[in-house]
Amino acid sequence: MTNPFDILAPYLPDVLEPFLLPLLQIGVVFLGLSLIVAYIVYAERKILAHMQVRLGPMRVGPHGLLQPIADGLKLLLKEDIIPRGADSFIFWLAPVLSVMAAFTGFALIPFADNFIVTDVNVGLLFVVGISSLGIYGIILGGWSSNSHYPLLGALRSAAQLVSYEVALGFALVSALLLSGTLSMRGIVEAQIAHGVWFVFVQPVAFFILFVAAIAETNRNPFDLPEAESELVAGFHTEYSGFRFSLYFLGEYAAMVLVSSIAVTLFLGGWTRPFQSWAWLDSLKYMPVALFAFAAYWCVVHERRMPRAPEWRWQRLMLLGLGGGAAVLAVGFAALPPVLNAIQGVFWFLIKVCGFLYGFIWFRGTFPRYRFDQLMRLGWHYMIPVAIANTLFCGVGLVLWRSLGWNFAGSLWIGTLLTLLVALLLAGQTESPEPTLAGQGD
Amino acid sequence: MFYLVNFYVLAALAVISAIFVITRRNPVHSVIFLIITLLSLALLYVQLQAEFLAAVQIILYIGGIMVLFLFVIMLVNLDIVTRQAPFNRQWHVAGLAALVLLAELLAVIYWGRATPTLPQAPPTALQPNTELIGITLFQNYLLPFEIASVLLLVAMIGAVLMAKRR
Amino acid sequence: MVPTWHYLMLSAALFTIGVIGVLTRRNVLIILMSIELILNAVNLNLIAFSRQLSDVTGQIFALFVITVAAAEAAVGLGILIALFRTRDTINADEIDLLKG
Amino acid sequence: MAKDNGSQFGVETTVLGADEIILNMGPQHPSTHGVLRVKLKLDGEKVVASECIIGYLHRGVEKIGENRTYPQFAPYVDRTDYVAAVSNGLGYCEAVEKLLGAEAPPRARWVRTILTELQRIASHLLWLGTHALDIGAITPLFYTFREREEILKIFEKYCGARLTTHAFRIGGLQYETYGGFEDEVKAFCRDFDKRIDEYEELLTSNRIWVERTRNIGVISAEHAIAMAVSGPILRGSGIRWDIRKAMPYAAYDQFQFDIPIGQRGDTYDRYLVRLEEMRQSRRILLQAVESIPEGPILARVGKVIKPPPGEVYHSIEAPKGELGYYIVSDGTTQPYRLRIRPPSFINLQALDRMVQGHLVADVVAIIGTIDIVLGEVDR
Repeated sequence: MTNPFDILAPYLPDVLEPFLLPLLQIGVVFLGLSLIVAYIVYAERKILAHMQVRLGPMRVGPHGLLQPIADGLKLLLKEDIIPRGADSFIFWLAPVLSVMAAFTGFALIPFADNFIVTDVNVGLLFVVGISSLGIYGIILGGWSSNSHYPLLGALRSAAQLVSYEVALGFALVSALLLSGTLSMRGIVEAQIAHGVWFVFVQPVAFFILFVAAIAETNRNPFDLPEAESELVAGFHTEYSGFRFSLYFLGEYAAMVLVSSIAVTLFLGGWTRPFQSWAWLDSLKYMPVALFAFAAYWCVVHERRMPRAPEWRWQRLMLLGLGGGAAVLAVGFAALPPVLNAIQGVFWFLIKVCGFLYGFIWFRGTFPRYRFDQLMRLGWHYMIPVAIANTLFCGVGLVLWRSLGWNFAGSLWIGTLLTLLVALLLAGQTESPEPTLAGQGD
Repeated sequence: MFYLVNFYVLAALAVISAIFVITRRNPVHSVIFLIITLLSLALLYVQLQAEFLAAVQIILYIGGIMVLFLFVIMLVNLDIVTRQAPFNRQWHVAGLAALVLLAELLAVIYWGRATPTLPQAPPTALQPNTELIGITLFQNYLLPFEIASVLLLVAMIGAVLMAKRR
Repeated sequence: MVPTWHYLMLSAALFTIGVIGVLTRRNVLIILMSIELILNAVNLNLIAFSRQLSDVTGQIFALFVITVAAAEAAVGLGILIALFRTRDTINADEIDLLKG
Repeated sequence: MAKDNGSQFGVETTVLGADEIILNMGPQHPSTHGVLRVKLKLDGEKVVASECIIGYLHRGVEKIGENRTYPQFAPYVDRTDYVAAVSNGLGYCEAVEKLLGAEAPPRARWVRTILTELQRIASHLLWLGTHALDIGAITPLFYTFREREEILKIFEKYCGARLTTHAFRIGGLQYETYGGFEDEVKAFCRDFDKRIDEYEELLTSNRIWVERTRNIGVISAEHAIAMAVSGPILRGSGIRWDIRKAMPYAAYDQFQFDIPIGQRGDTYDRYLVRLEEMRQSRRILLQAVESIPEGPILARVGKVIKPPPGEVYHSIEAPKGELGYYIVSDGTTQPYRLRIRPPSFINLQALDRMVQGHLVADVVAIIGTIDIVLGEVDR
């Protein structure tokens, strides 16, 4: 499929064409992403709230839908404080680095087969490399604050990032082995060619990637750098206002980035679930159904709102949203070319959202690891298992290529061997027994 | 034309920040400028069709070695260093000698620029880069590769041993 | 197209800056960083020639140089930490005793 | 590869620096539960010694007691352990009654038991939520507060206050129970069992929770006795000591309940003990609410309370441990000397022994497991 932006090509001056089109794509990705990130924060607050028998933001806009914008404005208007004794140049640089590292990686993510900013031969290496630069934002931010808690948080964070990057790298290697290319688009195409998402043949690698991704983004249960009960707010304790919002943006963008990497590598990127099963073709009407449901939801909740005049704007806004969703749904249903064009992006985003929901769910569920436990988990468990998985994945590939065994079957042999190793490793740690000594009078 | 402009911009960036690396008092600033130098070099590698090396440069050099430097800077308390004289006593002589070296090198390269009458390679000669490197590395340079891995192991053990508190 | 000698010039400049750094600075950390600069200048040369000769060997060598640089940095910084712990300084010209 | 070394240094980070450093936790710290200040002597991140510095919330409650009449002082005790005001009131009222030689009528004793057990559950719920929050689990806090809210609603309906209830009077109760009191307590008990299961689902077998609490802050039975700790901490170390059983007060001798004890005396055992205590409290509540006798709610103690000269020590099993009141009367309407033995204050002594050899992150968990309330520690 051709890039939709190529339609514009004839209208652009020839000299600028190689610059303008990518710039336009970058602009779309950047703006879209900023919006997505802002609403991930909203979604996190809402989902956590509902998990915790609360309502979450409800005041700004209907169901708090304008809350992210209000928060952004508030942070922009706040006073910009630089602590005394801070290295102001680095203090300024660090959050910028953090955001830059998170956003640059998206240039290489194939959102759909017709929508990728650029596809390079070493795509995956670049994404990993660039996203690993985010560590500078953390270390430098913690160091330049000239305060103890940020410095401790930064050091913890850096150690954590560096160690989990190893496990992450090994998890990525098995996807590379299967696809035989570093190009992000090539990896997805390999999954289409094999007719199976790599998560189904390399579940252990996917799991390791997931856990390492949580650790890389400093999320619960690995959120030690920001452990509120110990280190106040970690490396960004001294940050406020716009700089803080940059960190915030960077952190959530990094979440989206690792989710995108995971989706591209293991969940078939832009393909819809079970693409090889023709009888599921009707799934392509999923966007229609989704937007229709959104419209329905808006209308139902508009009905439930109080009739009082001060609620009028909220009701109108909700109705407007519902109307927009309805128009989109009808539009998609009526214009099959449009529906086909958005399939890739739609499924990609749906999968990313599923992944992000996992992050949020974890945050609502788990306590926090202690630092030494985190390190032990990383070095004594994750990395050995990841190495074993890479090895056995190679063995499986040899069985498949040289002996002509079934593709999935030979890889599953490798996976089972890996699980055996994991069990052996886990057996070394004692398992807890939740019992009391005894009861009675 | 685009490539030439690109080259000059990146080269200027690399040289200027390299100069900052050796002149800044605060080692953290030095690290940042070194990162900028390394980054512009990585971009030059891309222009030289060495994408794999560019990626390795970013992951290993910038994401690994420089982080290590930052770590060490934070471990050793460097408040004093920023207040001490940054240069040693023989810096005039050393600087002069180095400048002479620079002049020599530049002169040699400039006068000898036409000597290598080798053909400029076609733009796609080194593609696909990763595969080529992989094949060459594991076929022609397998032994050096293994030796390098042993070297890394030794370095790792050595570093851990030295940094460990007795 | 950028002529190869441009790259060589840049490489020479970086190399010299690195040499100046090694020769004139007192802080061992910065000396180590200057060494990294020198190694990178070499890498640039290797890759530029690899491009000119369309032979991937130059890149392989650059890869090995990076490997060695990693090992060097690790060992160098390890020594530095040990040094700092025993001597409480990381100035090259103050570390002039053979026995600590 | 270079990265391997990087993290090696990262692990070492904390060990490098100076040999021993002093870290001040608090009095303004998110997880010291108020204004406790702990001075930690650290070797790297490992705690070598600790010192509690208290008194930031000292209000001289005991001295105030000498200048108030007996009934006037009753509201003050609500402000010691302000998350278990009902229990404090019970201890004080019973102490004064003992001094007077009076006894509350059966109905009053039953209602006192019910309210006190509700208070125990509320206090444990608060502890569970904040303890889990300290260790990083945010959700249990909201769940426990949902149930605590139910209890506070019952309190509010009964006496008009939610926190500093001042629910009892010397000699019995001030208020008769409101209509539907029994049903509401029963309704609470009906759901509450499932709710405890919910908390357990989130925490008990959660690997991270177990790793963060198992073998953390261990205190052996001998040390626990030597330090005079009481309540769930003592029972967590395996001593079956509960004043409700050992020296029954209120109406506790009328009900069947078990005393859960732990095995290892670590944070995890104390967690299990407290959860089981909530279940047992529910058991007591169900029995008590079924059998509230009819009758008067206030014994005849006279309008002016003027105990005969003498002294008395009376202790009850408050949610946090043994809460004792020592009162010396000189025959006037005001106590000559009043001394409160607050469980948190005594239990806090064990902190030093518990934190030794643990990491700073564990200190947070251990402060949480001791379940202190600074209002009671500092009085």
